[in-house]
Amino acid sequence: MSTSESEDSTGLLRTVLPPNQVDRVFDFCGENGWKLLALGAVVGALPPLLGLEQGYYMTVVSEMYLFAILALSWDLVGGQTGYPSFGNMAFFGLGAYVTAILVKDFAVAFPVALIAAGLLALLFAALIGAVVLRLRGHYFAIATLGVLLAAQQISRNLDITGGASGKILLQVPSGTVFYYLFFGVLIAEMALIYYLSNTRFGFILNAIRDDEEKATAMGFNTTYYKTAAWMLAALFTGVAGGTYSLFNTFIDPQTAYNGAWNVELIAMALLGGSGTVAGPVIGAFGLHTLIEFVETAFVGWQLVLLGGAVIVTVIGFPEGVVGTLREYASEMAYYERGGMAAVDSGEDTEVTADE
Amino acid sequence: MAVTQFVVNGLLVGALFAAVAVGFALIWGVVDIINLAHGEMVMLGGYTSYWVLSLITGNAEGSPALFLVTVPAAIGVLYVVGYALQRTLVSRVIGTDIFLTLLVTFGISIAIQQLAIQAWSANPRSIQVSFADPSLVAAGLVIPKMKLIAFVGAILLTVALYVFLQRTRTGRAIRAVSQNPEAAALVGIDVEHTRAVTFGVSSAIAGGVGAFIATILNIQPQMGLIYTLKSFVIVVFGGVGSIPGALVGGLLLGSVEELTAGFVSSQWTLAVSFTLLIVLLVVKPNGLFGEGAEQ
Amino acid sequence: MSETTEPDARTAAAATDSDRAVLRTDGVTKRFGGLTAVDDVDVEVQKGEIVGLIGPNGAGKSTLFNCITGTLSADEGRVYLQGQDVTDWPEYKIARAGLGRMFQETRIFGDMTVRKNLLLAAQEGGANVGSLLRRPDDTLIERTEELLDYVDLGGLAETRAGRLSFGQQKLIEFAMELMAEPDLLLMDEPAGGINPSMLENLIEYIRTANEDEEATIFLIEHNMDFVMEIADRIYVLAHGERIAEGTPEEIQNDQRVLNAYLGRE
Amino acid sequence: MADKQNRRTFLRVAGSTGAVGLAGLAGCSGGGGNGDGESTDSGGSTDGGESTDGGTTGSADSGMDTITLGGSMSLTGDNADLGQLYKDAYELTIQRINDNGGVEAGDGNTYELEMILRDDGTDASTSKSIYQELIDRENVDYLLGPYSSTVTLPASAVAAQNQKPMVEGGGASPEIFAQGNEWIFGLLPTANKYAKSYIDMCLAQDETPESIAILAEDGTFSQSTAEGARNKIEQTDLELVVDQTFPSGTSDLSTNLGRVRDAGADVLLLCAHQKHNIILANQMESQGVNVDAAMGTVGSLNESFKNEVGANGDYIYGPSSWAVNADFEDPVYGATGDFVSAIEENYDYTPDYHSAAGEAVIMTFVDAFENVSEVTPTAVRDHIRQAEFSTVYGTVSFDDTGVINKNMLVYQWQPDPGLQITYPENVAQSDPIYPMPDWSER
Repeated sequence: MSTSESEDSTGLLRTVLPPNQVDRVFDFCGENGWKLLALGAVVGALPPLLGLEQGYYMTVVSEMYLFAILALSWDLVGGQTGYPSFGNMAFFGLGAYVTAILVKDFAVAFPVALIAAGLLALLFAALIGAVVLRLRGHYFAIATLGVLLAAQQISRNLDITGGASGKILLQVPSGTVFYYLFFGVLIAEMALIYYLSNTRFGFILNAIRDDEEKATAMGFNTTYYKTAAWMLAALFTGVAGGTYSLFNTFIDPQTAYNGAWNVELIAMALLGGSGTVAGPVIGAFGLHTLIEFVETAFVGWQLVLLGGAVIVTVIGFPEGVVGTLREYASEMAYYERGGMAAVDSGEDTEVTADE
Repeated sequence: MAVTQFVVNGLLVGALFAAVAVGFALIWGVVDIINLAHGEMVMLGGYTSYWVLSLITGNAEGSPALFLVTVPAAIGVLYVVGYALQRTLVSRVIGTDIFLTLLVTFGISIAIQQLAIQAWSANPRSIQVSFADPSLVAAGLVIPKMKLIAFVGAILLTVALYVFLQRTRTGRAIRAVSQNPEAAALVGIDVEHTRAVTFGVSSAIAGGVGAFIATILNIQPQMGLIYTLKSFVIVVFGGVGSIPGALVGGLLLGSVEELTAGFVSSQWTLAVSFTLLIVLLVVKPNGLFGEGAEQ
Repeated sequence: MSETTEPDARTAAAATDSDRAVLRTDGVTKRFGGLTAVDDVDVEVQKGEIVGLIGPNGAGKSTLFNCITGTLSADEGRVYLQGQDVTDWPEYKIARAGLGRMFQETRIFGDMTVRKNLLLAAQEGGANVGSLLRRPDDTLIERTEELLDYVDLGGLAETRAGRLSFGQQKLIEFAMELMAEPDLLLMDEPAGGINPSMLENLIEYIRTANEDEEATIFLIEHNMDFVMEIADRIYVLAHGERIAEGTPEEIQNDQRVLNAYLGRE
Repeated sequence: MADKQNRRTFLRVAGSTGAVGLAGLAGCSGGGGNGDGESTDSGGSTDGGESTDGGTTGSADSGMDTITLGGSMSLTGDNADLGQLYKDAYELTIQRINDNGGVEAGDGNTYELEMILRDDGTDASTSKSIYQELIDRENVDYLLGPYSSTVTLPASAVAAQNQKPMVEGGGASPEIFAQGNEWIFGLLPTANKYAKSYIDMCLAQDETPESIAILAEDGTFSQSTAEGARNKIEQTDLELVVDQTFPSGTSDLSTNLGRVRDAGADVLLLCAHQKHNIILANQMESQGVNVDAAMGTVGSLNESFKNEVGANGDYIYGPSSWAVNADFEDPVYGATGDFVSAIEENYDYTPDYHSAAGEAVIMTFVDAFENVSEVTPTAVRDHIRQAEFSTVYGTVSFDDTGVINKNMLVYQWQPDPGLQITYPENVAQSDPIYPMPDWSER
């Protein structure tokens, strides 16, 4: 499998960036997670105070936060629990429509509408989850996609959602409000998921991903935990959708239930490193920047390039940035700490034997 | 309009959906990959036929016989495309997490789609097949001749695939790989090659169907997604890896959609098929004809 | 056949007291289509015992286990755990009631660290939301260290469990069960697929756990040396039926058992 | 979380690393490319918004000041072909103006026009962020509208929020103009007028039709067209025998056409875009639907439509806000005929109303620049509201909501001379062939 060339290059990599150094960085991050998060919260809150004005750049950054929220929510179920959903945007759309309808047709205050959006998304997730979370793998992926498409079609056919025209919302708060709203939700979500990932609740989600039958055999009612994770993801996604409807000043079936975005989210979580807290956020920031850039620079070719980029990254770095680094770091640690029978192949060294 | 006419309309297009889905189901069953680029194979097949016909007649119009000559061309070209895609890209993610495979095939799907737009523009196109009298009218039913030809063509392609899998050496190798790749390798089957052949054959059939679709409906670079989605639904109806299941599933889906369009409104066809999909997934996850569940 | 064949003194006394049995099955039957995989089987495991379950391939051993754990639901008969009828309970609830299980193919959570695997296994606090949402406390973490040291895997707490060798994984799975402190532990072929020196260790660990921690164990095993050495009592299944029960010594001399293994009717 | 430094540098760094990888990719996949990339780069090359000029009026190298017009357009996606018509018309007109010495504005300066046109792939969200970016990063003050109502609607909201005038020739849904938005001006008659002339025409025939069928796509524009048609039908004696909505993704209209056939409708109206018009033409034949007249609202008049459907497209009607043989005065081209020949010469196709509307979009801005004492967005907007001037497209003036005062003409594909204006009578080139012959008689 591994050619001599690739061994050379890993050799070089080892000199430039020794695994134990990387490991040390991970340890540092692990020990100081809360401090880093707090630092991030402060740094992220600064730009508008330091003169980032409303407009294009603020919009781009706000959208980065938005995608980070969505990717992180996807990852809670897709990466942490092992249920890759192709229908997360259904919660987004629901939240967006609920907010838009409440604000525009019922003159409800924006914050109240936003809470309602989150809660309805949560409720919807509970109902849908009872059905689709009984499925696994490809079937789950398809069923969730089905939910998304059915939701889209229904909003297209109803009067209350404005049919195919959707809803226009011209009276909206300023860009700075949205900046902080998206950012606040993101930080809250990161904090919550980071916290959960160190509790037994978080462990159970990971256990469901790794081996759901074993988790059941250990006494965990997995339906209960995965539904809880799914609802939590829906809550954040719904709130993000609600915020987006006003941020975007309009909402229509195609925007609200955007299947392409759903794939983008997955790509983001994956590229950053799924099953981690930082990974999806890093992935969202990186990929969104790339998309913004490609959109303005390669007119007509942007989607070809995007398709190519997705293929290359998935084949080249299936573990994502964080996952690849972590694997690299722990490679060394394993030997140091008394691992045995390990074979160095320069890749994912799995030390298992068949019966 | 009569129920029978709705059902006839549904069966006529349903056979095309079925033939597309059969290949989709085969890849799913043998390579364990959901090929999100499967609809693009239909699109490429349609364009191949369109361009070959244009080359012959100058304007993508022709007699039924002339059109039928282009179908093997579409089949051949798409076999090569499918084989190459599997060999170069898809093979690299086999056996990894499912969302990796989904993302790779999705990437292929948008790349092909966008390249097609660059090459041929987003204009919808269609092949004009000339008949003296375009439709048969019998017992109050209207049956367009070209749709009938497409129907028969799609059924033939499906049956041909079935026979290929049951009777030929390569077909048996494909089934062996589908059941147990390790064991297949032990008995001397080139698993990688066999998987690529599976991809090629599946794409070829989709390509052949694409040619028919170009005559009775139309073709467009972005048409693929809807066929991929329909294939999903059909495979769920019929069960993974079951060719008779996919055939019945396709005919069923076509009928359900047309009945919905006829009695309710075509606005609701999508919502109805996907609701049905979810219900079926939960109630009968192995499809109406699927084999027993594996753990 | 085995080095230590002396019968355990406790066995005879405990076997009679069925009300205090940790596990008792009463006429459990499971059919798959026309095939009866488990046919009217009664077994009983007393507190502190190590009981073996043997039989030729296809005898219905794993099916019986699955009926006990609730993975499969028995067509007929009842299953009692600590005197409670758990026959119709869902699998997770039976597990929570004190039934632990180690799988034949060894199942741990490969993408989690060894420590997380163990912390997850701790049943303390159960599934109540408050404890699940709190970080694991220090006593639990100390306990994981203790158990890892016990199975000689002390340095590997932070390693991804999937990176360990098969034998190490088996030990982790065992440590996880000790962490859970189940009333009864079902082990499906614990000796399968591990090397002889590791087997020695495993026997040692199981025995210590049984003696020091009073672990009650019910195990399926093909390795006769192993089961004869470790079990207090043994049940023998063939064609889904219980054909013999007794101490290792009795079983070794039982003609029906020999017939079953040799394929004689 | 690590870097919250200047987003701009961050963007650029990330962008350039991305570009290296992507350039490699492009090398692999770019084999089939055509020269198209070159002409679209008017936007792409103006990278980074580096320019420090305070507004749209900056110094160009020639010493002449420039005014930048910016917009997004459907250059890829479903409507790419129509988008191209606008793009060509914009480019040619701007080039002509600059070649003639630029715009002599009311403030005494002469300006050269510059255009930034980006691709939105007919995606509303993309389009919206493009406008935001053009305004903030490229300092564009004057906006060219996108194509299609769904995209125009949100884009017009950006214009209003940023108080920049937007003139568009590609969005005709009345919703766009019903928002009380004072910054949007539309050059197409609103969708509800699309079917009006057609129905009037049918009613003016000797064999007066008694029933009508509507098949409408479920998009904003098509739904508005259908709504307009329903309102119109209510004022007549026509009976609405079929009224069906179908999803955009549908590519089979058999069942709906079967309904039309069985209901015996005299007149058929398809409110949809080109794709469905092609299906309509083909399936009317195969389903044996014989009506007296059939019209497709958008994309039924282009040559590409006729190429795809061949003889099946004969007798089909389509509405247009403009006639290729009209004769209106125009300050840049001279007259309509000159515009037509200029487009034919440069781009090898005959322009249709999209092209002419595109020309008028540019001319609306030019007219305003020439007539304001100070070139600012507000002054330009105020002037456009009360302007009245002539272009190749016809006389341009807007009502209170910002929509042009114009009615639709009706064209018909006739077997012999080809596309002919058939209504209203004062401009008609020939009489409509009504009723159209049954399929069996062709």
